Amino acid sequence: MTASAFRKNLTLTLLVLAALLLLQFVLPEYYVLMATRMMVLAVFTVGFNALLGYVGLLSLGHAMFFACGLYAAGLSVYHFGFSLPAAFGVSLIASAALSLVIGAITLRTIRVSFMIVTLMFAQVGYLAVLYFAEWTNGQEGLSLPASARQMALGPWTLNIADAVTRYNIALVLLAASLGLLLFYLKGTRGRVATAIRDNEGRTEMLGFNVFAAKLEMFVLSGTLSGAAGAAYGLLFGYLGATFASFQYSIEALLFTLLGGAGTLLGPLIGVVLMVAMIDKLSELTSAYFLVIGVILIVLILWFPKGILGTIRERWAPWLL
Amino acid sequence: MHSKYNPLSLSMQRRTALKTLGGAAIALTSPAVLRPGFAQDGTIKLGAPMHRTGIGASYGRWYERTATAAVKLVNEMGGINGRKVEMIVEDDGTDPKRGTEVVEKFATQYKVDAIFGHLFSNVVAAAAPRAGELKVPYFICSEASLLGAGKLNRYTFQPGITDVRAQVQAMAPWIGSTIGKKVTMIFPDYNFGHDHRDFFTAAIKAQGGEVVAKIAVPPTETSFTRYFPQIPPSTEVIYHVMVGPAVLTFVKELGDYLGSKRPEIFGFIDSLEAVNFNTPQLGFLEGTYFWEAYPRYAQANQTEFDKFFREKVGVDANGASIADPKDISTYSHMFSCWETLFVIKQAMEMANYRGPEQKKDLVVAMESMTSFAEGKEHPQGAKQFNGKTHQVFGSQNISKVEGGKLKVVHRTKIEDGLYESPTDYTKMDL
Amino acid sequence: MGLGPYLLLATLEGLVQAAVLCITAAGLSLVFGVMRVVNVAHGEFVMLGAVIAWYAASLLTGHPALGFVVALIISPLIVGAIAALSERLILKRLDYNPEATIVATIGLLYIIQQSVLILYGPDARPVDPPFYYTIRLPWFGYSAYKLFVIGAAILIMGLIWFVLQKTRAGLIMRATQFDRETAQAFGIPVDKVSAYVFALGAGLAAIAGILVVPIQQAHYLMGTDPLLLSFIVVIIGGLGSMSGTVVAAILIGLSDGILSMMFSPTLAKMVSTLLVALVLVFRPNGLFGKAAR
Amino acid sequence: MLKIEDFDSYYGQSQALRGFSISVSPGEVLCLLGRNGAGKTTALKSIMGIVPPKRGRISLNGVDLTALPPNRIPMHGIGYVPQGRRLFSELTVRENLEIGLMTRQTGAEAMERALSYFPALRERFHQRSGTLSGGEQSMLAMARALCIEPTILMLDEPTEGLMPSMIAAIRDVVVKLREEGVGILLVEQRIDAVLPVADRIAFMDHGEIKVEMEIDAVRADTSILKKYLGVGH
Amino acid sequence: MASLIPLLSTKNVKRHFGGLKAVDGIDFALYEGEIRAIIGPNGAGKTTFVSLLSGRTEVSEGTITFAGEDVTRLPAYKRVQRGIAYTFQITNIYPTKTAAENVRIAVESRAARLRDARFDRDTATRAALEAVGLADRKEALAGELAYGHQRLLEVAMGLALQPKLLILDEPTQGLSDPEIENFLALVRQIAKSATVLLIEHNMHVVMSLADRISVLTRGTLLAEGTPEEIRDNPDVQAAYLGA
Repeated sequence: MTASAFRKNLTLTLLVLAALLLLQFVLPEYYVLMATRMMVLAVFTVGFNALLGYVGLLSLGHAMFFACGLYAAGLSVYHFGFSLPAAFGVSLIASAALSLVIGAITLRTIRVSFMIVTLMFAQVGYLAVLYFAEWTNGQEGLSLPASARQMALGPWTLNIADAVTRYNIALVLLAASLGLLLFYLKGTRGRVATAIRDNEGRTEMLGFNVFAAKLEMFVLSGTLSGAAGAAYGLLFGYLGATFASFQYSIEALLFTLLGGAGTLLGPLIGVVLMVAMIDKLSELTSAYFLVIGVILIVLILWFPKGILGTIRERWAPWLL
Repeated sequence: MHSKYNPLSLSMQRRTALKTLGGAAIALTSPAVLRPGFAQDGTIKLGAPMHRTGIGASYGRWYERTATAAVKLVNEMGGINGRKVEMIVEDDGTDPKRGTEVVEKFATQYKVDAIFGHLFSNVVAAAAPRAGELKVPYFICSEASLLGAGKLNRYTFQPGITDVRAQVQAMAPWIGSTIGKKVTMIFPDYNFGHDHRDFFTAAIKAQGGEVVAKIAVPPTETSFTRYFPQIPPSTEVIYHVMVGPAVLTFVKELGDYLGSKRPEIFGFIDSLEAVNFNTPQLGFLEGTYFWEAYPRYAQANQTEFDKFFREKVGVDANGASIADPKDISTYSHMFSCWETLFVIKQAMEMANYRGPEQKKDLVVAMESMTSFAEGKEHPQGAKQFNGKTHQVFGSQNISKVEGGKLKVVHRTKIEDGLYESPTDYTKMDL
Repeated sequence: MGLGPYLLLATLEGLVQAAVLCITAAGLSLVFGVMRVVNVAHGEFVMLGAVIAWYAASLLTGHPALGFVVALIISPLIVGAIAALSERLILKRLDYNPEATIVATIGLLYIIQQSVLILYGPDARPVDPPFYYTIRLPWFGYSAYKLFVIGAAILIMGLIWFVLQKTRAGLIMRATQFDRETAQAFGIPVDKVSAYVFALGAGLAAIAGILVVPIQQAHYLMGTDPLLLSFIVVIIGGLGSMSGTVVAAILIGLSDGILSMMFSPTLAKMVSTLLVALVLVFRPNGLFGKAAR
Repeated sequence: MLKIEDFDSYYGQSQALRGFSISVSPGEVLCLLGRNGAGKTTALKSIMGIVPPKRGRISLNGVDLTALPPNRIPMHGIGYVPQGRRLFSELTVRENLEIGLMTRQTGAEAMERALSYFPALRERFHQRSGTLSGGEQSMLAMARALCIEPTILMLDEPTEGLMPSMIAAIRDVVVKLREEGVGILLVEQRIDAVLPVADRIAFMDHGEIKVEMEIDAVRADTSILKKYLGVGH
Repeated sequence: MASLIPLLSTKNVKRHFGGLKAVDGIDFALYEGEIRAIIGPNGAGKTTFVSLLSGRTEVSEGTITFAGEDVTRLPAYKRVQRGIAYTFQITNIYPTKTAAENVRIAVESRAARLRDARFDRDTATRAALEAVGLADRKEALAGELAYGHQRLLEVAMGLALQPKLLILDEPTQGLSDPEIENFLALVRQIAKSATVLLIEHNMHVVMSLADRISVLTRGTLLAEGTPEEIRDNPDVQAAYLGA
């Protein structure tokens, strides 16, 4: 990537983040809540896209990492009374460790096998949440008490159940994940990652340890997903098995495909459009997943590059 | 069984025919769905998150019908404090996460006055804390034993139906003294089933009985025969309580397995809610016992209130839809929606409730209630309300299957189910 | 109950499960073998079969066997037609690209499932078995219909074997499976073969759905379990290998029946899923599969 | 007569055939020679429609085959023995031959005639073709193509990796077929494999025919070899 | 020209695919600074043999030594890091990246090996592009380059690694005659700083470039010698032309 392209991407990202910062002053209450949820899901999707969009690995099991972060953070608060930052730290470590192990195993497979194996591991994760019900309270899940969602910050109390606080925490997390990915892509590692995506055999014959590079991105992706899960659990105060279900992995895929795989801001766009649409549709019909199905097929048939991917192809080749 | 779409119903009168249209039609065209902007000033808006889909769908459908009938009646009676009541329904997919989101949506987007209608305990457990945070009164129509255990909050009430703990406690003496003391329990392997397991084990022990086997079945299971060999030969009573789409399979396979040489069987009607008794494969249930909160079949001593309730909801004397006799209701649970709505009405009238800024008054009014008399508003029977635990207590029925129908053989007193709880939600901040 | 009868029951239950699984997985395996497409919507075809059986049973009053037989005839046809249509409209346009077809069949899964939700509703509805009889053994009773399912599965698998091995159509399918390009060079319209095979696979799933619905109930979410299990069977058996599929289905059916009597069923599912995932990682051709051609 | 005019074919971005034109008459053996990657196999695949040409025309005995889908081309009587034989290895010898019979609905006589060229195959009739020896596999691949009773037979390096006696046997069959009036398009890398049977030779390089000449002319002027194959003789 | 210790040597390497003996016991030595060509008829095992050298294929038997180190069991990417670069028989580039970006990835590999802060990646990229004459096309997408230029880009990527040994697998395949002439000059230039091993069918290229030629048939080494020796070797003529 040239320096000027990097500057353009950085500027665009900063503009979007600034817009999000201002948005909280104009949005009505419900939409602040929804936007918060969207930003957390966007972090999840950025993590998923890091793997799909930049190294070309399609995982069907990312709900596992989201749930790992969610439970690692939530359970350490619930059972051990960890402080919020400590719980968040635990979730990062846990999801990094999990993705390291899962990645080391699943990356031995390619293409369709990789998709199925990740799906199966995620299914095991989902069952594990149910099986260890003594800790997770199974399907019913756990609600974090209000007291656990506050922390002393010098003379003030930070209450992350508060709508505005929560919005800004989600915004910071989104900014951090976008920034992380942007700078990752700027450097050699990003170059190697996309090289693997475009031509794995060639990259290996240029002297790169392809497996290690893929594993590295897998861990980055899993950890970002885990961070999103932790944020979701702590900010919204509920831990449930539903977050580990197959459907969640599919949603990440859907958001990414819609926004544009391999684009920095695509995940955010995909999440915003899709979540808003689902919210409206659910007022009309219980069968709103029908629309998800249709969109998946339309995207894969006619717009495999998604919204930002198409824009990049037609008008803005500098887009990351 | 619960067919909603029946081509024959087209010939019936329009109103009933509309009622029997499929879930899609309800979902797509429900007049109960109001969007912001359509709501008139001065109406009382009630959010109704319903299990339209997911494993609670059979319940959700009848909950919605009952609630719709109750809202209609309230409006015919002049509304609440002269204000019209409007119900906004959204599907929660019987999913805790979606249930929580819907509660948020009711509270912040529709800005409803209160929320009611949740049944499944996992959904309640997830949604109640958010309702508390958002300070919106949240009325559950659930048997979950969460309130008494102190797990919920000041904004959550359970005024329509008795919780599992009280149900079990009230019936255990009868079971122990009448049908047997060695009990094998079969229950779904999640919190609702665990409540049954824990509370009944304690209750039967108090009667000098014991639970000889506890068979937990995953809620997603579709085939059950392989669990039955775990029933020990010493079993005198099989105690079953299953929910979800596979309940009928469960009962049928139990029948196949046991045949006529069966021990006594005591089941929670949950295992057969929305299921027609009149199929040859359920013949083995003849002579077995069921708990019913509210008898599905009109009894010989049917009250005028029960007649009234059945007529308004559109249910015949067999507990089936008047429009379609194959469409069996969830009679033993759905009355809770009806009664809850009238409790809300009563509390709002006590508080002279005018709008959302008076939510706290509504809560306080609720907590001041002590009892509800049997009547059109409370057709299931009289109830006691504990303002500290936000929990109601009523009578339970034990019915025997005779001639393919359920006949009540024992009705507990309200006092039988009362239990002490250290919980006092009135001490929590408003 | 003694150990003997206990094992007998477990075996019977296992065989019933294996029977249904065999038919479902055979369809999946055929589609993968000939088209190299992993059909994630396969379970939904099972569900569609069951739902259509319910419609047949409720529209045809009279003896339940009538509805059952009618369902056995029309259900595979309808489901096959839906499958063929989606093959033409979607999979063909994707040129059977393995990854893209997975995403597309996930979309198809949701479309079918949710359309059924709209048209049929969210309830689980029972269908009477064509006949009702309980075989009374000294230790327990067993539904004769379940034994019928085992018999029907043997018949159907025999039929599949016959078609594949002894008929022109089978020869064409096998030739297409081994070498699409050369098959074309000998006049085989591989394109049409794909559509037929996809329809056939879906039709088999529908038959499995009809067979299972008197045991379970027709429900719009019932497709998930058969999908996962038949994935497992097809992977263990070796992708695209029909005999491997049968062996694996019996193995999985029996072990699931027996294992879940001994362990917590959730734990049993966890362990078996994990083992299968590891099989795919370390023995990509399955336990009974041959090395890649 | 098979007539190819001006084929342009591509693999993705790169052009594999450039204005490729040939014709094969009944009872004639045309040999396509050229080094690896010259486009010989692509030429055959384009004729079969497997790699559809972007431009150009193909006709057989005056019937235009240009826009036909790949599976319709063999139905007009073009038999194909692909490079590496590509048998249906899990199918038996008999089943492989039956696939050939199905192409044009030719009957049992066609199989008999095909087998009469390769009697050794009869002993292996019910054996899985993947278990045959290399020579037997080559024979089966040819027999399979003969089952469609072709008017044109295309052979892509049929002698590759075979021992000399097998090569001779296959050469004999080619000669017999020529006598019966079948037009043969034979692709080879080695000149010695074709000298005894060829009527004409076309040298291919970079996806185009560089030179086409009668066999006598080739025999008379071996410098051609030097020029196009790069090694002296 | 050639030193006495081989840069690369193999001892009895074999590679079997099922029953097929693609490479069946080759003893081979390559000396620093030479240009070596490997020729042989189709299916002789040439590509398999260089795949064994580069590590893309694992040996069934035998040892491979490079610069005094046994590299038999090293994965491919580590051999590249030791200095064995490989360019592919079929054009193998990053089609959606620019030419400069293609080369830059190779440069990054070299930078990772050097760990030298002063190493200027941009300069190295430019140098490799200039060496093959693609400097003016550096911003073009590789997939949109003419075929001949793609082949040159392939070589530029190999060059950018600054390898000790550059393996070229049929580098002139598909090039036009003038392109081939430029290519010959390029390889001679490369040979000043690296040892070159090429598989080639074009005898003109082989004869004019190679210092020595190795001839393979049926997975074994048939002959080895100078171009003249090989040209006049009757065995080679028989194997090649079957005359």
